[in-house]
Amino acid sequence: MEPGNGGSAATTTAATAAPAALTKKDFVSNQDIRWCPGCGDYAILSSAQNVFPKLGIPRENFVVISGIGCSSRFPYYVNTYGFHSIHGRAPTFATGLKLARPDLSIWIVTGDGDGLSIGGNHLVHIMRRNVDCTILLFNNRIYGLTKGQTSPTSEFNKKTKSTPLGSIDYPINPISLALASEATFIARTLDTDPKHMARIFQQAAEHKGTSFVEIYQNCIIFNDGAFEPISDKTTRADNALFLDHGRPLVYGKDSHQAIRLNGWQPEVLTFDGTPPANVAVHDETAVDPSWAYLLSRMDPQAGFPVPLGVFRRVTRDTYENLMTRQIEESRKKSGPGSASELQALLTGEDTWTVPA
Amino acid sequence: MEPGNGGSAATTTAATAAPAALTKKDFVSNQDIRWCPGCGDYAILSSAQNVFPKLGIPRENFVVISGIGCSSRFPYYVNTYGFHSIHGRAPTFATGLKLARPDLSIWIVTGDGDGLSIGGNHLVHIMRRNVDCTILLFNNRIYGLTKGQTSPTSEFNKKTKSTPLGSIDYPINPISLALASEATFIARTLDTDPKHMARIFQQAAEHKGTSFVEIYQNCIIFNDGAFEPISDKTTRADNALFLDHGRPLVYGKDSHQAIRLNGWQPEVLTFDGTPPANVAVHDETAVDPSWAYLLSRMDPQAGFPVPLGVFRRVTRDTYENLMTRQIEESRKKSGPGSASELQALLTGEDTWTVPA
Amino acid sequence: MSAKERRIEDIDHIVIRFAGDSGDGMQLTGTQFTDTSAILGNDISTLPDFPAEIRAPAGSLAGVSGYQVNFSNFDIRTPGDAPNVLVVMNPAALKTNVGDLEPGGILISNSDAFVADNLRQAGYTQNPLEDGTLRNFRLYKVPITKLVDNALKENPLSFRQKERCKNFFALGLVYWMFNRPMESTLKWIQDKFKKNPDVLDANTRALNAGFYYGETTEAFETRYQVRKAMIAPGTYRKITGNEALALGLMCAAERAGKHLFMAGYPITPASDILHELSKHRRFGVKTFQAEDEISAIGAAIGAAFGGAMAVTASSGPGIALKTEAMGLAIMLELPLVICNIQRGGPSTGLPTKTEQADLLQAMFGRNSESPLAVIAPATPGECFTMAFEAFRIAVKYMTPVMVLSDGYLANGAEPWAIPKIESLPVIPVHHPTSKTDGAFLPYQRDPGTLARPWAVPGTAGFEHRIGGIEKADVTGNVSYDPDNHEHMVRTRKAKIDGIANDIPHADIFGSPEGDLLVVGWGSTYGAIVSAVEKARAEGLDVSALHLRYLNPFPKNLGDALKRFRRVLVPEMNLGQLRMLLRAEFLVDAIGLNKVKGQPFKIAEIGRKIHDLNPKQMPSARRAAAVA
Amino acid sequence: MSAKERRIEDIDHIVIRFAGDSGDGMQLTGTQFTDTSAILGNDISTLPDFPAEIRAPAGSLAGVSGYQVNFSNFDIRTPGDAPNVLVVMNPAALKTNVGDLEPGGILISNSDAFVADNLRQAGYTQNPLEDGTLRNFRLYKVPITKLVDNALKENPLSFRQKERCKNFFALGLVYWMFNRPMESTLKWIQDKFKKNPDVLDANTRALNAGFYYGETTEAFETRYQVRKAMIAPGTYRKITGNEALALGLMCAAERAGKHLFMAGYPITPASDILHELSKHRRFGVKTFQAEDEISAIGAAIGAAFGGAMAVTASSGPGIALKTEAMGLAIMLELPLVICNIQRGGPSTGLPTKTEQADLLQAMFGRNSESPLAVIAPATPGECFTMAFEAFRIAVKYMTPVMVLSDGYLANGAEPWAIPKIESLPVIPVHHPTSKTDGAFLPYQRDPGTLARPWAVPGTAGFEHRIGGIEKADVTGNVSYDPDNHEHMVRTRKAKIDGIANDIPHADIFGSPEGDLLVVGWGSTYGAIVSAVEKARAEGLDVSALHLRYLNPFPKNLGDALKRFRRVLVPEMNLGQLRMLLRAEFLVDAIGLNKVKGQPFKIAEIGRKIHDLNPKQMPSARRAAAVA
Ligand SMILES: Cc1ncc(C[n+]2csc(CCOP(=O)(O)OP(=O)(O)O)c2C)c(N)n1
Ligand SMILES: Cc1ncc(C[n+]2csc(CCOP(=O)(O)OP(=O)(O)O)c2C)c(N)n1
Ligand code: SF4
Ligand code: SF4
Ligand SMILES: [Mg+2]
Ligand SMILES: [Mg+2]
Repeated sequence: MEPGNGGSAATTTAATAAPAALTKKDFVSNQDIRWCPGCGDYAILSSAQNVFPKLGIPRENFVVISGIGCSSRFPYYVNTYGFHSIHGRAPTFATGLKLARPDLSIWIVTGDGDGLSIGGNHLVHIMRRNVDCTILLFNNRIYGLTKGQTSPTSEFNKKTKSTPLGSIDYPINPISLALASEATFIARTLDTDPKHMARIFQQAAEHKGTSFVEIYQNCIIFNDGAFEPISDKTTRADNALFLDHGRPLVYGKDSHQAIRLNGWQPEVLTFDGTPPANVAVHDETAVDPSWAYLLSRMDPQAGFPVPLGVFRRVTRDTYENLMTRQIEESRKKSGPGSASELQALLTGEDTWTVPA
Repeated sequence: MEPGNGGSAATTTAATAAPAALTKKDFVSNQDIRWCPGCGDYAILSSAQNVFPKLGIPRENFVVISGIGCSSRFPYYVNTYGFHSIHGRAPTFATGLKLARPDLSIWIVTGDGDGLSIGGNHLVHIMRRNVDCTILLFNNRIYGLTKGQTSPTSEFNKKTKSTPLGSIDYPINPISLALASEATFIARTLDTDPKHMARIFQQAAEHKGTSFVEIYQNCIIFNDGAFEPISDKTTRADNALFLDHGRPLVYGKDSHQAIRLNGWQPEVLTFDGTPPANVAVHDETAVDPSWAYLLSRMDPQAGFPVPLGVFRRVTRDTYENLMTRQIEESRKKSGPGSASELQALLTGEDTWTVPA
Repeated sequence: MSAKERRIEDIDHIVIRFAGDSGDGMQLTGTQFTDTSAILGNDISTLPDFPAEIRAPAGSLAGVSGYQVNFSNFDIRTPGDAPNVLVVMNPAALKTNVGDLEPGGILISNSDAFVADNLRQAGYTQNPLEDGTLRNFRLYKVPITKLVDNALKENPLSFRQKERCKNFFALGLVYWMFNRPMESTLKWIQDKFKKNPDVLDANTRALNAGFYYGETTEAFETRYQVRKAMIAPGTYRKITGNEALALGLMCAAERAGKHLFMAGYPITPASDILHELSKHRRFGVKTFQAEDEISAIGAAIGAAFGGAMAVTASSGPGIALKTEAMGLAIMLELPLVICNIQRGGPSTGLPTKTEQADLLQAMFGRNSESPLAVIAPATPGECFTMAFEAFRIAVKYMTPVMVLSDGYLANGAEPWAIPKIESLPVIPVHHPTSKTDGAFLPYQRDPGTLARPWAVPGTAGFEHRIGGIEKADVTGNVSYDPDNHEHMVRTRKAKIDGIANDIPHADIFGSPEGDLLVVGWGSTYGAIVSAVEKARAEGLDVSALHLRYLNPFPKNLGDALKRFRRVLVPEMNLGQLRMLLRAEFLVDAIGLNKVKGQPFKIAEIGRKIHDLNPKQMPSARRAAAVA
Repeated sequence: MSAKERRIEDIDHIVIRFAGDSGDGMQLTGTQFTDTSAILGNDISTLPDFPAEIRAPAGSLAGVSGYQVNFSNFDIRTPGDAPNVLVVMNPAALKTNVGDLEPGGILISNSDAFVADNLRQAGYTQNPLEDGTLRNFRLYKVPITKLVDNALKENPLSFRQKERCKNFFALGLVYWMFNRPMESTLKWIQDKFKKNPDVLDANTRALNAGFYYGETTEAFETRYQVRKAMIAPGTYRKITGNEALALGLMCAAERAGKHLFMAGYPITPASDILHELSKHRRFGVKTFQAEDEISAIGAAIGAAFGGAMAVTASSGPGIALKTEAMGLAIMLELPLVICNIQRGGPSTGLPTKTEQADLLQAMFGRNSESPLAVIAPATPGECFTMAFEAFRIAVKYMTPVMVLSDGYLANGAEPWAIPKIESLPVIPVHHPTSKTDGAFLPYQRDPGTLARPWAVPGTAGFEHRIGGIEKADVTGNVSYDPDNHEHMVRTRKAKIDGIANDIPHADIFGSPEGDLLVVGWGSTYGAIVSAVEKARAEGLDVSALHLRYLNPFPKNLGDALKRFRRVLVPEMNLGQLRMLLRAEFLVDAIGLNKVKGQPFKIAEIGRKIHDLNPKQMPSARRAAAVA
């Protein structure tokens, strides 16, 4: 008999049993939530708990893995398997777990500090490998848990506890970084739009490969209002650009603004009535990431709207599938890996026998 | 008297003294070179030693900082200050040194493993901060020093010591990553073109801010021929695109191929005689990095030439200047930081006196 | 009985603890009370107790924040074992703190907060203020919320905003009770809220209302008064360990004629060092919030290579991440100060709690033989001295020095005699700039200290290369020579060991020989010495020795240990110093180990001393002890 | 005197060292000679000595590569103190190795390589083959390059290609000299070069030419013969430590009914474990080359959480980087094997050299109290056993286990009795899948082992959360409770300490009591036991005890130490085990410390034993010892 996989008999059973009809309540744990009242994290948690039961995955097959930060408390509040790890390293645990157990649905929760400061490299590498999992990066442009220092997404010149005279660090754009990391699914959403969040979470979960989702999240205590005016419902339409595959880049309260290209450069276009023909059309499936990159660079300071939605969604073999395939192919070629083959490996090629 | 800076009196003297006329020989150290015969590293070293004396910087103001790898032996061979540090961390030492000593000319030497695997995050962060220094990334698409394992730039499916059945890791594009890291100077050159290398090194050195230079480097032992056909002089012209600011993207042995844009997408164009008007023109100073990003994605597998030269060169305050400015402004505002002010700081606001 | 007639009792010292929800401003209340007492001339010692890192829901047990202050008319060393007075702003604060209150102690409660929802959150099924369970305390039920609301009738702020002034009411009441002047706090309110007159007014009124409440109601029979302590003459301020540490680093740089470079990455309880230093650009202090702890130490090493006074600070997990680079710094032999503000572990552990369990990591937590100097302050104020000392050693011996502080020292406060900068020793720095002839030899050592020269980039003629591969002594070239390696391994150790010639002998508190010696290090100082003092007053033959230098040990340590029949080592770990002492001196040291995330109480050490049943002091010594 | 007539002398054992440029194929030559000797039934032990990591210029001192093999007709434990025969392919090899050759030893040199340029590179001003400086050795000057060129006249390869066969010539000559059959090597050449007939032909001819050269020239007076060793019956292979370790891990997974997950990041001398395991996908082995060492241990912990047999391997700087995550694994109480293939340090140190200076790091190199199990193989073959044992302990006790190997074990080889897989113990694994009722309690411990249950994701009803913050025992919920923290700190330690009940007592080599006990651990085994054996043969009252278990120690250790008047601890560090023994048992252990990046010689330990002047054995014991 061949050695059992990491998963026990139970796993196999669970994975094959028809998933019971789950509801949000099934994903609420018995732990008291310890975020500040008014923190954007609540809404994100709630959206995730709404989406989980809709994915057709048995509850016991979910694993939520986080680093350290306010956001990283997330796993405690979800009644699945959970792993609150160490600062910045969640992608590493996720990679090992997914390789060992491709049957699991893995969610990584990280913050702008956890994921982009100390953990930036792991994020880059999990994305380039395309490990199948969903990364939720809670971007509040501040270190919440350690009480308000600058983060890699904090604005230039921001005054924080560690930068009382203003930060001299130029911020990172998480979407650009994900693109440079060859991620196959990249999206942005925000805490004050639960419907959009839920839609994006669902798409991210359904994507095979690493799904990277940046979530604008308000830290009411240390960085309140960081995403005004788009977090505010009343001003959102004029300042956000909702990306939809195959649809023109039109926005504005009365949908009278759009983006067109001048050469490779985007421009804002104002119009009345139907959008002109030269409005750019979103293609989230473009294999060349340059399109999505260009979108990621649209700068509100320069009068552009902030794109929300799916920047990129392309297909590439997942890491764990490639690994499984190597195992299968190697078995086809060199034998099924039986105990007797292992004995042969132990024995090696050159032996000698000392007679009794 | 105010406390002396990190630099001693000697430093100041040296920095102000007119630099003696230096030659390449001044930059050759007395240490035996320990690279394999035929390694591309020799040519890179030689180019750097050619450029150093031309920069008008006193020899003692150069510091070469490296991580670990074959490439990282570089500092030993250059007769300047040198720092052979630990794997992947060279940018961190460089950042501290430059902040403490803005007067120095700092060069970072790293490999594709050192800089993009273990050290990827530091590379991202030094670039976003725009610390004034020049980074030479020796990309041989392999781990040389540890004798031949896959690196983040190794091709998919590559067979190496650690991936005998082929690598399942999708490679990283260093130029794309540098762009996502907001680097202000980004270029690519290769070991078999010493003139191009020297030109790029010089431009990189003259740029204020982080200059990132990817160097295609042949590891003759573990990855020979990785950059054929562009490393080969006879086939280079047809396979490489030399970027020149303000010049059309024309290439080929007889300069009869060019790049034009179809929407935001580059296309290869073949022509006879003068290039057509719609050939794209290189703008290394484009503030929006999307242009350079698009260039970085041109894929030889898809029939594109490999761009060499300067992808991007833009101006942004350097990290150390911003730090110096904060010091100056804070002195203007709150006092020059004298010993008596320090005494006042020690004393604080609420004191009481116990009489004798 | 009218207010005026109530008597004021003189007492030696009082321990008050303020406890409430994280949002209730207890840290501020405690600090204000402490400042006032300090300025009044009491000796003080404080212990803030923060909740877990994130603000828990209002009213929850996890959200309780506490601040304990001990103030006295004599020399005290700890924030006190058990509070004599406990102020609680809600049921959760009562629940988590009442167990510490001394029997018969004063318990002041905001009775308005004892409503159903809060009681449930605290896990009470009935109201403890009413069910008689608190009968062993002197319970005062004060409807603070209502009283504040009344006092602020005229004020235009909203009810919620007004409610936030209730900590000032409590403070006012306690000021009255302990007969303290309110000027200092009134002035603080003035300064703080000068841009917001309504809030200024509200807080002022709340403070006064609390004071008058004490004066006018009949509920309080007695007032207490703690007179000035006999403190050495001088000018004092209150200081926390982290503040003192930051100032010590700055003064060391000043006395070295250098600029300070500090690189850190936020982590509790070390972040405040970064925060504090980042305010001081005008002093040439450069602070760098790195992308992680590895980058932070890397930057510090880079700056040290460049000739700066370089320091990095962190805690638990962050220190673990720095260990590879520490090994490099040891190879490079560059001056570097590493501050470890220890917290509860392992792993993320108890980030806001104190512990002293990183001593062996400091000693051995790197690959291979990689010795560095380790020192530890014993009190908040000493964090200044030892930070200064760290740089003195680092520069003189060209070595990394680890400073082991902890959460208790970092956040705790005590009065501090403000030093005169010019009376601090000069830290001599030498960067070679001229040499006789031949190539510069970066590993040619000073025969006395074994330190190598600190030649900095920018100095013509001193170009050299350093790195983490083993290097030949003298030349510093890469060397794989077996004998050189052994020589270098032993030399690196000898250099650190040699520091023993340059540090003070350990003082003994008590007698130079006897039955029992209590040996400690770090923040346990106050509790140990107080317990020993008490035991000696009872005539027991017990002395104390407190180590500020852990590597190397003071030269007289072995001898001192031998002069006692038994050795007791109290530590907030499982016996780390004890292990070092046993290994080095083969003494059968006994451990007293507490790993609860909380400092020792004097009584805990006292009890252990009694359990060991030490002999009575010889009468001659006794007389001396009592004198 | 014709070839046939030369006598063949029987000897017990011979130590040969092959030395040449990195490009000369010395590792291959040595391995071939070793394989042949092993198959012939000699006992063998080998010591490869690699140059610094990068290929240095041909002919340089830094580029010299060596391979030493000891083969014998009795039980040997080390590659031999000093070579009896030295083969040098160029002046640099002579320069760096001749100092080790025994006086009167055989020195075979490729005289063609002693030309001006090579001599200069090696730092010779005149040709040492000619100037009489080698007169104390039996020097053979063989113009190997020319002889090979002659032998390959017919072969179409270029001169440079032909030259590369000269190591086979040398091998052939040595085969002749020691009367060895060449079949095994001829077969190897056949297999290796079957696709390249010219190279096959060239190497075959070169090998034969070397053999015939010995036979036909008159230069060599004597041939030697080492007969079969008396080895326990069984089937053997030659194995290096890293190979054995990899196989041990695979067999442990097999006997646990599990798949192996290995995550690593290349680093000398641990990389080969990753290389070896990455070949074995068909056995379900998943290997992951991570982006760094932190990621590697992270992935291993993640896989362990998922129920895999998870391992990570590294050395020096890489282990330092893993320490934060090790602390997490200790908190999580998940099974994890961490292999540390120690190398010279600190920092980058001497990457290709051996050392055993990470013991204290293994014990204490993490923040706070973070105990894990530490074990160490003593020989290359034992790397198999201890890798297996590591998984047994990890799974049974739900704990990380550190395996301390080193560069000497990793690359050294010895004969290994091939185990039958089915005779290896089963490693029982239990993942709970059904429970009586109520919530699953992830920290409810087995009362015997104190292990918590290993419930894996995918199991319905066992959903739970783990993390690095302190957790309540039983429930595993986050807990800041002081008493719980102390309980957990002590429980984690008690769990590791309890492993002592489950490991063998330490064996004593020699007598159970007496004058001097030599205590060692890890790769010093061979040298220590051989030295002690020799001393005992001389009648000295010396015994040896070798520790495979460092944390916890075997239960009989304290008692065993007490039965000897003195204890000597030889270590390739500055006294790390010695320190642990002193602290734990208060024995005044004496150290013998060598930190040269090289293993101990038997004679070095023997000399120290003599210096300590041990008593003669009591006669009764002596008789037993000699028997
Ligand atoms: C190794 C290590 N370094 C530092 C810390 C302290 N720390 C905890 S969370 C955090 C940053 C949190 O910021 P972010 O990731 O943005 O999360 P948020 O709290 O904003 O959700 C830091 C620095 C730690 N726990 N471990
Ligand atoms: C912390 C640590 N991990 C691993 C190593 C081993 N190591 C040395 S160099 C290297 C990679 C070298 O590859 P690269 O950066 O591409 O440089 P190259 O040798 O190809 O120039 C590795 C893994 C090390 N020295 N330190
Ligand atoms: S500190 Fe900010 S991010 Fe953290 S819980 Fe509070 S509001 Fe949320
Ligand atoms: S191994 Fe490769 S990269 Fe390293 S020195 Fe040799 S040829 Fe150059
Ligand atoms: Mg954040
Ligand atoms: Mg490389």
